[in-house]
Amino acid sequence: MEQFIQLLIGGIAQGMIYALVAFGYNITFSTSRSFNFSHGNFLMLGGVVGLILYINNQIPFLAMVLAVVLVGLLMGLILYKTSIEPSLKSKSNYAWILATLAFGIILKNMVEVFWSTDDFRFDSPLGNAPIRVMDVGVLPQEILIIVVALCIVVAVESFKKYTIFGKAIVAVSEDKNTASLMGINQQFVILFSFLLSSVIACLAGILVAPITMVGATMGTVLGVKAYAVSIIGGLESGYGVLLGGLIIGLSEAFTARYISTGYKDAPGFLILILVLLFLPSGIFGKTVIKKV
Amino acid sequence: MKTKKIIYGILLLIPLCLPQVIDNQYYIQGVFCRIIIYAMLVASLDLIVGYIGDVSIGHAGFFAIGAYTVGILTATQDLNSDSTMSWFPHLSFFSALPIGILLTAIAGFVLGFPALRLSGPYLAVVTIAYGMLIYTFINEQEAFTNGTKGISLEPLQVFGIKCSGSNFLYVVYPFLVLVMFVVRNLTKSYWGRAFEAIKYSEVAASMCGISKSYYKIWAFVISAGIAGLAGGFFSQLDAYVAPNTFSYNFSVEFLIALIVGGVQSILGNILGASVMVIFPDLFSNFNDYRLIIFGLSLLMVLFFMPKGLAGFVNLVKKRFATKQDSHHAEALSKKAAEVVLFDYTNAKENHTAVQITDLTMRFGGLVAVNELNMSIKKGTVHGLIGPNGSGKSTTVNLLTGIYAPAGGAVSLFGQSIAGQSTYKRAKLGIARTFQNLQLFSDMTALQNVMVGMHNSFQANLAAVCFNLPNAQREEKRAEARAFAWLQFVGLQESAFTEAKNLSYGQARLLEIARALASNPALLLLDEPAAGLTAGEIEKINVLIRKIKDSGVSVLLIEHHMDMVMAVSDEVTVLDFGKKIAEGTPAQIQNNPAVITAYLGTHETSFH
Amino acid sequence: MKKNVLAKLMGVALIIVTVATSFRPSAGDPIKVGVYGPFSGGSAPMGLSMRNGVRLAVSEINAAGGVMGRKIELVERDDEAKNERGGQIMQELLFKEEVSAILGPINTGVADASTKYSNEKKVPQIINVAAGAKVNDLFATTPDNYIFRIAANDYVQSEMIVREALQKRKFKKPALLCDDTNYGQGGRAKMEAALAKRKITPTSVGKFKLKDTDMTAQLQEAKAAGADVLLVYGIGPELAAIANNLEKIGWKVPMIGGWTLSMSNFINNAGKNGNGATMPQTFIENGVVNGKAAKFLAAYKATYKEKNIPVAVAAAQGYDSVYLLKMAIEQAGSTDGPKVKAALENFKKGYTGVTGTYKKPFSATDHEAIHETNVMMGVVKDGIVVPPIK
Amino acid sequence: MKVLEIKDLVVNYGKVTALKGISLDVHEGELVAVIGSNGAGKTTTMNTISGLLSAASGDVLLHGKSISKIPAHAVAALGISHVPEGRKVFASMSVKDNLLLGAYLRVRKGEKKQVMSDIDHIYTIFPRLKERQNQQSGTLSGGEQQMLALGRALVSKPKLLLLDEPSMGLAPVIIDEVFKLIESIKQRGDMTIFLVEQLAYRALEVANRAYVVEQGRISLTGTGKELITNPDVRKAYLGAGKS
Repeated sequence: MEQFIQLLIGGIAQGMIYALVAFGYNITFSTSRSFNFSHGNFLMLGGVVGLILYINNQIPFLAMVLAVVLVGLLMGLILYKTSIEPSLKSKSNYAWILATLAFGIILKNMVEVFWSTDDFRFDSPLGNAPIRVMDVGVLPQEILIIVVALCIVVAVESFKKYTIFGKAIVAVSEDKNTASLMGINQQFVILFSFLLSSVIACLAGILVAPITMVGATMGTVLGVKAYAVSIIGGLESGYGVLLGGLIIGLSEAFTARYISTGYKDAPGFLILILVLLFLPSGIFGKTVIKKV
Repeated sequence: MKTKKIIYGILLLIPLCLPQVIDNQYYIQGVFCRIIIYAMLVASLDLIVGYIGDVSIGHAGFFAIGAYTVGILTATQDLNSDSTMSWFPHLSFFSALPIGILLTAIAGFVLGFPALRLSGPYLAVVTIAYGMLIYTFINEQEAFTNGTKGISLEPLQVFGIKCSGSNFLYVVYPFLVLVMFVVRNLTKSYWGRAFEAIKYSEVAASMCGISKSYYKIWAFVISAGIAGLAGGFFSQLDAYVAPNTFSYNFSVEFLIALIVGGVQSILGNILGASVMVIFPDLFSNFNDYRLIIFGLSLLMVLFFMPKGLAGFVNLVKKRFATKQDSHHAEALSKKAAEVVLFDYTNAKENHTAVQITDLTMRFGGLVAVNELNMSIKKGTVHGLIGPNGSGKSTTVNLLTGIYAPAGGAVSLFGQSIAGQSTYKRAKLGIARTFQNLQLFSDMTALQNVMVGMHNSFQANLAAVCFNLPNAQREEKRAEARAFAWLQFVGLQESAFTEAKNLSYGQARLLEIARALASNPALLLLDEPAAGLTAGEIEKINVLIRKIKDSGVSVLLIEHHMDMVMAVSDEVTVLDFGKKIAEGTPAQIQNNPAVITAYLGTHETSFH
Repeated sequence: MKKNVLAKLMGVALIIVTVATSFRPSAGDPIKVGVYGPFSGGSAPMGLSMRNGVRLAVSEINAAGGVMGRKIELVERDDEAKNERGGQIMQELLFKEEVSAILGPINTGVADASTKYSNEKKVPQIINVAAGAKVNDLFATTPDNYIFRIAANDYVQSEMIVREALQKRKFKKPALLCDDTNYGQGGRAKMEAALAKRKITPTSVGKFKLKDTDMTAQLQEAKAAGADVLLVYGIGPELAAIANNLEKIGWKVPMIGGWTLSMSNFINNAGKNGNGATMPQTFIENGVVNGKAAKFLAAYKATYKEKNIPVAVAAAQGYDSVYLLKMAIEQAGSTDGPKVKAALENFKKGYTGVTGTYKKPFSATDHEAIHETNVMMGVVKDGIVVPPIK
Repeated sequence: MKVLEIKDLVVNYGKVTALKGISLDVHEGELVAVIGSNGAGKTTTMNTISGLLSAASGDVLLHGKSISKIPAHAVAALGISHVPEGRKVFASMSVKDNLLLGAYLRVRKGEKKQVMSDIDHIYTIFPRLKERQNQQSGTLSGGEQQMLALGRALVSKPKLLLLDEPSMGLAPVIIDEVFKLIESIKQRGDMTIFLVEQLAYRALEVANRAYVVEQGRISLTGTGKELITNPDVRKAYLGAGKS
């Protein structure tokens, strides 16, 4: 039983990490039909900046978080200006894929060249000692991840639901032209969604850092898995990423324990394929009827 | 023409002399052979990404199946003495290769099914998942694959002749030529046109009689098969296969290579593969900054050559193309003179072309078409009019099988067509044009019409791939016939213009030509005059009369009342999905219900 | 009609010819030595430490007048830990750069994909890190074997790990936990064999992927099977995740594993949870006794300004591989491949290097410099690796 | 005083020339209608005014200043509110949110309180919207959606209201209601209204003046009353016929 609960908590924490990263795809896809294929590298940058400031230079935790948010904003702006805006204007369907991939290659290798190729420890501000209840150990950071991931998703979704600018974002994702008739600047909304997505990625970077360690390659696998997670839930459904994250996170944990560690990833991907065969837009996705 | 072919044949042989010219294994085997193998994989990816229009990030999986099948089947125990492999069939390379292709093709067949329902980022993630599953399977099935340790292979020998090192070129190069030959023939045939048609507009493709499932799944099978072939050779490149080669990143790299090289182009495939192979070495002097520079170059290519390297080259080439096209057009017009249009056999002895009985369609709570009864007499033009949202287009979509009705029946020449899918109805003799143009925009006018003739092609896949004489003859006949159709609508001057470069009026005419090319018994014209000038509308009027005189029944939906009244034999008026009037044009014009529906209130109330 | 394809093919051929002719191998005084390994990506810390070790040795040698009066010129290539890049790079080094010898690589798969080229061209290659790569095994198929290694191979390591666990520390129920790379799975197979020799089967065999951070499931499986010692084979970051996860699930079990347990990214990331991890070492930074090693350490730290060498073993082996090569060339009096190979197989003088003293590092039938006698067990203690407490 | 003036407007839709040189003007407090059959260019005119489309040549002037190069969201900020063809309510959002978005710019300016009371006022005009204020607007009937679209435009307090085919797809009874409402907005006199409508007689009944467009050109113009009795209007719709 303890084992089961231990796996459950680990799976949930892992799932929430995926969900948080996946949420970044979700936000930009709904406004612009595109997303950052190098999202994982933005997460990595957040982790690296956090490590340099918080661990290496001992600046206060909150100041570091603020700095990481600023880095996220800056990177989001650069990404938007150099890759997204030109790609959305270009007629090629693949432009945004290639542009964001190229951006990620540059980012990752800049970090490798100008910083380090190594992986570094990032001490959790909550300490590394597990909390032990019965025979189940939980890292404080795992609880923090679950809480913060839920908070961010709920906060952003509430922001979209309850504030006027949030509603404008929903309006743009639903119908760009009509939204602009309301006086909503759709270009700015798209830029905003990329900024938000980048900031969340960078925050996710410092959030997962104590679990994953910090290094230039920390985001690669996360980025791909999170892509799957966002699709399972439905790319256009905010809360869908939470369910998608749980499905993948838990299926990994339980497969590794009860089936085979080597096949850990397989059930998650099988579920993904099966879900999409029956629900082509993901679990919470809206199926759009195309008019001829 | 003959001498040209011989010259090209000789040119094709030149790369085989390279090992004599450049006596350096690095360039021949390390670079050139690698480019050849990667180019085959990029070409296979191009079939999916460029022609079908789906993004695949899982082609490394197919590549892996090919490489591993050949690896397992040809491995020897000597070189893998410490392996966990328990099965060494010791096949020769060339008997293992077809098995690899077959297995990969089967894997492609399996991936084809999700591809029918999914698109965009949803399908892309399935391809990733698929690639990962293949990777995991190879990694874990140690009894077959030696797991992560990989399989070492003997250097390739054919009939006892050493084919590793520079000699490897003699083995792979002919296959590159073969693959490119097949891909070129396939993509330039009615198969390739079907692939592209599906990409631009599934509905228009199915109205041309193209079954999306059939062609899409075949595209995945063929693409996978080629990837398997490339993988088979890859296993011999370093005579070593290990699973970690075939990762997600590998798939991504090939996608990058394809886009950088330029889609839908054999030259692009080869250039993309070359970039992938040569770039790292070219930049090795930049040492650790190499990948940053690589990333920057990618962005540059994207912004300055949005169609890839090949697109850039094609721009230059296009300047020489015009003269050839005019020669070609001249030749075609000679042949087109002998073509007899309107030789359809679909029309049966029956006075009613279409009988619609109690047809009903609902969208949610909205009743778009409400118990509609209507019949179209053979060889007449039947107008269908009504204010916006009255259910005209829905009726057309019900007739063509794009929507399934909530109730009622439709029969064509006395035969029920209920439940038939769109492409089958097209085969039965229904053709249509679209209110919002659905042309295949990157194809020429001639090619668009040839897509319309899809059902007339009979050459099988093998004949098409190898451009056998029957396929060649058929293609040439079709070209002449398509040209004749263009002449019929007056577009012969624009035969080699891409559809996207036609004027709006020309595009409307082209849609009619494409619809006629399928030899329909019933032609549905959905607002053919929308957006046209008076002169252009007059042209279409003349055309409609000509079509009618040839015995084709026409259902005309139009807002230009002058036109409807001028060409229709009978007019049906819809409002809120219901038939509110039917009769001759003159009767309709004076029908009070019609006037109310159109102008708002009964006219007489103001008198 | 075929002309499109043809024109295109010709174009490519032309490009290649131009590229080919623009890179003439430069003939001249320096002795060219190729070095390849992962200098970017996840394995880069090992590759970069190795390269630093190699560069250090080369700069020392060149400063002292070179080899037979000729300077050594390094040709460095990043294989990105990709097998297929390894094959391509090796051909570039051999046929385009025409190097006299090759050092590296790090990854077992890269080595297995590429060593056949040095054998074919008869250019000696000294593998200085890849523990799982085939070296002596190659004699079976390539009697004229040009591949040498200065690194504790998997046989040596596995045997020492198992002996440490079963004989010295008297554990009864080992559980194996290895990463799913070539290196990890090679180690797994060799450890299983070493255990089988002692008629013991592991209680459980677990696996993990690179970049995995949650090892709970694997550890629970081992714990449920009643294991009393964990034998691990992987690289630093994931090994650290194991140590940290052990702490998380509250299971105190000793870890014994491959030399990679001494990587600084294990020691740093595992922190106090890494204490007690035991591994075979050819070089222990903090247990340096001989003068050569001390000099190396001082020079390394001065040159690269690193507090701790990220992967000290790789740096030390990289350093020694250069000196072994230098001695062999001097003894052969030539850079001719077969002659250098012969010299390597039959050293006249002994060599005292950073990793130890070798009287005769290689022989005609044994191309492994490092045997169990050259290896000691190291233990992680409070952030450093120390020699075992005597 | 001219609120809106269109000069020789030419608009291309890809390769289609949808407008072939249209000139018209709308004075303060007027209700001006543009009528014409489907595909004549009415909606194109509308979309060009509000900035969704850009003109190939010609100009659109608001109070004498050119707005033809200004993007849609900035045009909205100048006091133009456009009720698009087909209503285009934000289907996944509640009725209330749709109304709130109508006043997006006002809310951003900090007039939230005022907006809320204006929304309450809208509810008194359309009691059914109040009943359904928390319902997803995609589930409303066509008539209710049209009310919502109108309400959404009204809460922005526009100086110029653009109405594009308010009758489209609605049942005759509902159309009556919609036009009554347009009439009452006109009566209030605080808004200039520019109406595009297919149902000519309905539009002419409420319009001060009207223009008839045919194939991208203005073919007739006059006061609403003049045009109602003009037989050419009917011809523009049902064709000259063979007779």
